[in-house]
Amino acid sequence: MATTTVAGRRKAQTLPGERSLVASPSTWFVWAGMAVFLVFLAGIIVAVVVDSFGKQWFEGWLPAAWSTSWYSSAWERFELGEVIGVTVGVALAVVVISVLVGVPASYLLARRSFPGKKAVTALFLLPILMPPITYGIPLATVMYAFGLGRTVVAVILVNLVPSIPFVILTMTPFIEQINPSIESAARMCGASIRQVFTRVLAPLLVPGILAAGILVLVRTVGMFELTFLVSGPGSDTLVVSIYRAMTSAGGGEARQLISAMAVMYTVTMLVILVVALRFVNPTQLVARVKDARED
Amino acid sequence: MTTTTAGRARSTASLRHRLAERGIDPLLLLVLPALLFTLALFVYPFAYGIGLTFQPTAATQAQWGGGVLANYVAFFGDPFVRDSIWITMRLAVPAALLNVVLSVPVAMVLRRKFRGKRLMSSLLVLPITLGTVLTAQGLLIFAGRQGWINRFFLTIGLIDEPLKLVNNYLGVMFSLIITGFPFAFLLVSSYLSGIDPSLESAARTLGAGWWQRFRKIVLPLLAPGLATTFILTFVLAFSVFPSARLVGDPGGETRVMALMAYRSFGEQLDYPMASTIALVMGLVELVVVAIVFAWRSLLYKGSTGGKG
Amino acid sequence: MAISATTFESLELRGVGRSFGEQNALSGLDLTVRAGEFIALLGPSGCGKSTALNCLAGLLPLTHGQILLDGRRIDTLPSEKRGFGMVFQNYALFPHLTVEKNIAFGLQMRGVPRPQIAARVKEAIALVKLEQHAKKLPGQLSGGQQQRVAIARAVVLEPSLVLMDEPLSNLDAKLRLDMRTEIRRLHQSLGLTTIYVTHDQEEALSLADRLVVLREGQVQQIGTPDDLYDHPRNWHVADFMGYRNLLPGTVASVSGGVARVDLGGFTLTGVPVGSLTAGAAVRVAVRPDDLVVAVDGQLRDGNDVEATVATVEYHGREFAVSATTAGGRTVHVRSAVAPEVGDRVALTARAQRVLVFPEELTNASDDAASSSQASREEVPA
Amino acid sequence: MAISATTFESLELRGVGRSFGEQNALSGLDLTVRAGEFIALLGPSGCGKSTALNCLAGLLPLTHGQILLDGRRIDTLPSEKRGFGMVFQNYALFPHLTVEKNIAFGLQMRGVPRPQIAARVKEAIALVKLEQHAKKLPGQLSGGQQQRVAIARAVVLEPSLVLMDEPLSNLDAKLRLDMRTEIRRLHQSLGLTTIYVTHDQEEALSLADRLVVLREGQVQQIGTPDDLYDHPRNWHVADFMGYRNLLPGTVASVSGGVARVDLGGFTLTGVPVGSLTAGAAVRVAVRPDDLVVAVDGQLRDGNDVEATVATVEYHGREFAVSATTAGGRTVHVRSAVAPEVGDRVALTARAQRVLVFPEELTNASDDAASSSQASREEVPA
Amino acid sequence: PPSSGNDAAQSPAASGGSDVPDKPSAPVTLNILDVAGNQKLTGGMVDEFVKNHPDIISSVTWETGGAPDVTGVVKPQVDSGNLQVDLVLTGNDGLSAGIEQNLWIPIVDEFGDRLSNMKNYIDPAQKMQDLAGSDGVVVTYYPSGPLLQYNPDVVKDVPSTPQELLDWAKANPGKFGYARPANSGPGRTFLMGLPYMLGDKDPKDPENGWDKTWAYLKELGQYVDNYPTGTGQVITNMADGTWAMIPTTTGWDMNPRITGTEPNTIQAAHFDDFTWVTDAHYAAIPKGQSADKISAILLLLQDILTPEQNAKAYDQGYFYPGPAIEGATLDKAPKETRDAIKQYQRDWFDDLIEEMPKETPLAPAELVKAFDIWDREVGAGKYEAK
Ligand SMILES: Nc1ncnc2c1ncn2[C@@H]1O[C@H](COP(=O)(O)OP(=O)(O)OP(=O)(O)O)[C@@H](O)[C@H]1O
Ligand SMILES: Nc1ncnc2c1ncn2[C@@H]1O[C@H](COP(=O)(O)OP(=O)(O)OP(=O)(O)O)[C@@H](O)[C@H]1O
Ligand SMILES: [Mg+2]
Ligand SMILES: [Mg+2]
Repeated sequence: MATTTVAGRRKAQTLPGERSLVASPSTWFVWAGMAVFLVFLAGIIVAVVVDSFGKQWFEGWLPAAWSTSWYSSAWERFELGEVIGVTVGVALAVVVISVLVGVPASYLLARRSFPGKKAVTALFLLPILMPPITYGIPLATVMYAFGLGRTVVAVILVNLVPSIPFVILTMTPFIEQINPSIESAARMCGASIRQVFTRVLAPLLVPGILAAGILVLVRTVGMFELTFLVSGPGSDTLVVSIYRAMTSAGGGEARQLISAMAVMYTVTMLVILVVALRFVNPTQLVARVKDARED
Repeated sequence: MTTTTAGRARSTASLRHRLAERGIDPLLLLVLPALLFTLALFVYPFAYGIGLTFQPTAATQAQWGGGVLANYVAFFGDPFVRDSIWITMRLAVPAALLNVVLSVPVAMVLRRKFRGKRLMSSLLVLPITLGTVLTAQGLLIFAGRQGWINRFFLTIGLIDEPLKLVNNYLGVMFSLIITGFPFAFLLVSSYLSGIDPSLESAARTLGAGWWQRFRKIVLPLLAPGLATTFILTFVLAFSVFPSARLVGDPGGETRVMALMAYRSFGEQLDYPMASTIALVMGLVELVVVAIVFAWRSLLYKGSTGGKG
Repeated sequence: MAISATTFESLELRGVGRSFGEQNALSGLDLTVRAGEFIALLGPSGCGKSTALNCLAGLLPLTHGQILLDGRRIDTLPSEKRGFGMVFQNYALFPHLTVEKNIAFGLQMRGVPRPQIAARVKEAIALVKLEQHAKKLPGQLSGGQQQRVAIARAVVLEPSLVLMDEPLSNLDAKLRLDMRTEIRRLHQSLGLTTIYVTHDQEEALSLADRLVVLREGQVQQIGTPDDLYDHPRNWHVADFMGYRNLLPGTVASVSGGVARVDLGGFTLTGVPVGSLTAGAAVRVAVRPDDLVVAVDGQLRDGNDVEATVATVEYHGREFAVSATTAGGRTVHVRSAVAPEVGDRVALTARAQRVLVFPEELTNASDDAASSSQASREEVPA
Repeated sequence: MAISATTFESLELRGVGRSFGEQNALSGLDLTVRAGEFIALLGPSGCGKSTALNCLAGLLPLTHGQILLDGRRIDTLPSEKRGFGMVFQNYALFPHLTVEKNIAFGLQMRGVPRPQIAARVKEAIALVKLEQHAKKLPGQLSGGQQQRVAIARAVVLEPSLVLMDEPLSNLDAKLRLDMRTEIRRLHQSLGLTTIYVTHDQEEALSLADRLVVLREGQVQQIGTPDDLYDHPRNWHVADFMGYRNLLPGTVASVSGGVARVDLGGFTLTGVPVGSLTAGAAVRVAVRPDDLVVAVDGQLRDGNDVEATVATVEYHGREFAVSATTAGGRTVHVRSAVAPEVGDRVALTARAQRVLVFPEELTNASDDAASSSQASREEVPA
Repeated sequence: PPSSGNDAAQSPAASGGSDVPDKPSAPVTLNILDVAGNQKLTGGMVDEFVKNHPDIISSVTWETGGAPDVTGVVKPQVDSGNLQVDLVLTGNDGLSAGIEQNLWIPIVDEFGDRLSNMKNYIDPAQKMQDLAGSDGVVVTYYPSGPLLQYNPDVVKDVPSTPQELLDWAKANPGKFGYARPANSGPGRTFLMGLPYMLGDKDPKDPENGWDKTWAYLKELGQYVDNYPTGTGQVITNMADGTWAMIPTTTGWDMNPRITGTEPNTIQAAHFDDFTWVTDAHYAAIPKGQSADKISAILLLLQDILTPEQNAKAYDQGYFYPGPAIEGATLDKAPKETRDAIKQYQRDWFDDLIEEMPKETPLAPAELVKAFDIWDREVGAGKYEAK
């Protein structure tokens, strides 16, 4: 068979992906749904961005005049430079500590059965299921009682309350997927438990830790209730600042100012996330990174 | 060392070995930091919060009676408060369901290989960066009476009156979907990736069309994962607070439990009552979670033949 | 109504090929299958066996060629319309359905009436002897039993063609032997046309009417088992047919239908496959059981090698010996008596049993094999 | 410094046992291993082979018995202190480390100085012939190469004992053969004491100095390969030693060192193993290659069966035939010529080649085997 | 962060005022929590005090929040004896929340003699001080409302009585609205102003004396499409044309136009006959405060209550007029303020403030009751208060 005819026929024929796409109306339905979702999303984001740059925007498609003054005034009024620094610092600290404390615990839950394991698991589930308001105020009192009120330390500590269980719950299935005989192999090579952890498990868990870390990061940056109760000037995170701006003075700040702060919040979050996503694939955020790990 | 354990086959192993066999060994120390932390910073305050619910204010006691249980009597006796359970459920259950149901086909489509897949999935998970404030703000501006959506539809003559998309039930629903969908999508995608694609191939060679493959193979295998996803998105939706307040109708359709708790806490300064509402919130959540888990336990669960 | 194959006259593959991007996983496969035939596709990992099977099943669209069933093109039909049965490498049993329901699945999809389904499922279960396990879930079955469910699920539809993808590779040595006999029995009793993928030479030889040997997506040889066994067309096929000794060398002389090959330190005489001239790079292929330890210097056709015994393995009745020649080559030999490690022995082979192949294949060394394998693992099979 | 085993005088297992809750995965294992020996543990899936190995390695605490190395108890030592090497079934290579670093890992753990590590790793890599792949990650290697890394990683530590858990079970038929030779070579050249787990009879026979056959946690027989091959102690061991025909019957008569067994429709004469009396339930064991198709009615020892050919498999040179006797029994036979399916043939065997075992084992039928396998699959191996 | 100061020199004051020195032993730093938007009004005064008296207060940090945050923030600090907030500036609601939780030092009782300028309150401000009791000190005051704000493009016949407002809302459903009173100053002013206009039995008793008001609000509610939580959203609705009429106050009429969140084309009107429901901001000191800081705060407050300082409360019209002290006239305010006020104030404001009667708002406990009734019967629409 001559090459030319082969090439010709190859064109005429359908390739794997195409056929299924063309054939199924349901697929188009899904694509349409996604398009609507994305339009909504884009609309929301663009609207806020436009609003934050609008001097005044009462009616019409776009603001009558443009300005960046909302950003500068928000930045100065709320000392956002410092606030963003605190936010990033707190988020990183929470991620690091919750990983350090949570991963060993999830290792144990993944690998061992021991008396009371069910109870311990349930205990770790509760802080995620319970609304923070049920324990937030007494928790804040504890913080103040230890003289930690309004310190960055307190903000980190209260954020650890839901974060550690979160790390434990997301990491447990992850560790379960790692072949235990790899650990056995390390021990047969003479590695102590600590060495098994640092030399073998830790590198293997990196994708999972990153995934859990990112989710914790997102949750911490977005956590309002608990942070608010113990933070103060110098330890406010970005959400708390925005909240204070929205609710202060009875009526709250101008809409555009809030928009500007919301945009800065999102940009901060995006920057953090983009940096983190350089290391993980978004669809692998939750679990099962097995195939990636094996090669 | 030879020891005898009562009623069991004689074991010549050392005590250390036998304890280790039951899972008690020094490795248990690994769970200790997390456990201590949770006990100190969660259990203690949580117990305190529960204790608070049994210390009703004098006013509550006078009005509702019931002694130490006055808060609960008040909660369930006052339709204004009690109804918020229903109002919250009416929001959270459909929102969680919608998120789960919508993410299944999307995850299915995005499971295929095609160009731009990664971009697409990144776009879909983007909203987790937005935060509730920006979402609420955006919805108000974009979908409000004067927003671009209404303006567009009015301009092309599709409608005469602006649609009411925010400051009501719908607005909160939008916000819950925008913030909840990415989570549901992420979870469902990962569960889906655990289903061995060769099962679908097998079904194809047995003559099953796409719907039959989905209905008979994928769905039953995905169901336990969907239950977990439902629970997680439900928990997120159930404690909805800022969006109920900002884009909802907080006096009416979206007077959710979190708002009621906040009202007691911040406006009426009745902490015991606020704790009670929050605790009932947690209990209602646990009930729903228990129901879903009970249903889940009826399903097939086990290996889905996949990589996981 | 007994289960029996719905038959056809012939299944024709014309220049069937499939590429993934730049890579040709399979190319130019021409094959005509007669009804009732048992065809085995044989080749190393990553050679395109599964690709060929998936193309036939309709699970992968072709990129080249056509598939015709009795002259009618079927390669554009979706797999659910082709009416073939398939047994997957990992069984692909539906884990949430009982054995019974797994088997009934295909019948339900075809809208067979309920009582008829029950009858046919019962029959299929009896066929694979799983009566006691009908209500179990696949997870509760042993590997061999799962295998049988997969087969029953495929044959209950009375498919015109059954495709099997390494169905035995996950089983125990003993179980593998039993299941092989089972498959043979089913094929013979139902008259199913079968295409069977394997990388196990013995399995292919023992089961198939005809073998197709593949290498890097290219057909190497098609023929009956004894054809391939005795007359491999190139050294790659020979390798798969149990010619474990494949020694590279240079042709010293060709005369009288035999070639004398210089193997660096010693020479061997053998039958050239294809035309060879002196000086050509060749591979000399000898089966371990054709290379025997010379007793009392009793050489065959003057074909002998001096070597030092490196390892001796007991195989029950006979010994597998590996020995190192003067040039550092390792040769594998069978022996009835066990020599000592370190013994110097003379090995000898009949010239007709020695095949000389041109070194025409690209170097399929360790490296190439491993890199193709590594790349394979990145994509789902 | 060449890699060589650090030796010991003897390793003694005294009544070693391990239970999981109620279930005895292994019980009463008594075995003394001499330095340099190659011991194979053989048995079906779930019989406790891995359990035994893990107990030795210290990865599982014993529940019964002791392990002594030169008289010193070692069963209470943690595994990292025992100084054994282990090769795992799935290799268990560290996926994030290169071949080199995988092999160096154990040396680093023992605090061996850096230059010395480099030298020994290089030597070990040369030993398993992976020089070109030293910098690759395990995921980039083929199965056989990974296998060799796993072996190198274990032997570089010069362990006094190497434990191998079905190291070849994941490999291709051809590769399996090559790796077997490799392991044999390593064992012989390094003088490593090795305990090797497998469910492949051929593998065990070809590699081991002594075999331990297990069944449901119980030792069935310990002996040299030819011992077991020719004198299995019970039919379970025989089953594993290739006596594929295991026909239940009743003893008709015992006389002159042979027993005549009624097999329902035909009788066979064989050598009784253990004391048997007339009327005892027995299993008659014959190897397929000991049961030959009688040519021209030429019977051996008057031992013959009439049967109908059911399947014929080509094995290159010879044919594997299964035939059905009058009583509906299936027997497996080897034959040099291919009979037609449906032919009636007479099969014959030498009486010394037929073993008669008491049916003393509990019924290890399909059911028992499958349920033990199913339960096994719920726990990680 | 500034030192929390729990060293020996700054040990907590005992109940008697005698332990508190006239002047702090060393300059202190102050953390001020503003939950009323009061920083806009008093920020300048504090800055000036700090500038002039570095020996008393070395520096000041501000933090802001909403009235409901008072307890969330201050209570854990008071309970644990570890104060991070030194001075709270709050409205009536936050002040009473703190009183309920027993958070405040009774300044007036203990240190009234050091705050002699409190004698110079203008009359309605004095009434606000009386309402607060001993735990807070009025720093700024305004008569508030209720007034109406409307979009002249839509509203042609401006209502001048509640009935006319109702009729207009009925004719233009969805075009009038106000925020949930619990979260909105104008909302609660409207709520508290209605009983006077409608002639209810007891304008200070929402439970029993507001029959007409509740009936009126329920009927009006049929034409209101939703009640936002916060005045911000109300202003946005007004600015973008979603609504055409809202209740307002002097400050809320001026400030959004000055800051540009509302177009200056928006007009204001007043009912023909109404009573101002006044409003004020208070300063309060959390319990457990050190003697030095109390001393500094007292000096600061005394200074704020001088006419020269208090005049800064005119600010940007947010609390128009703002000062609580006799003689704190507009001409004492900074020039920017004077210009803004001149441009944006309605020319009828000053006369109307002179003319119309003024009443203090509801006492906090009554106010909570009113909010509760409003939430149940107006906001949610169907729940009878028990
Ligand atoms: N979906 C795919 N995308 C890209 N390449 C693929 C894909 N599937 C298979 N290949 C490539 O095609 C070649 C043939 O693969 P195939 O699965 O047919 O091998 P095989 O002969 O079945 O091997 P094995 O015995 O390991 O199953 C391999 O080199 C593989 O890398
Ligand atoms: N952790 C465990 N808990 C409970 N039972 C176990 C555990 N590990 C093994 N078993 C049981 O012990 C028995 C022996 O298991 P083992 O893994 O030693 O079998 P094996 O001979 O290695 O089988 P295979 O050839 O399949 O690897 C099995 O019946 C298994 O069910
Ligand atoms: Mg394949
Ligand atoms: Mg095992």
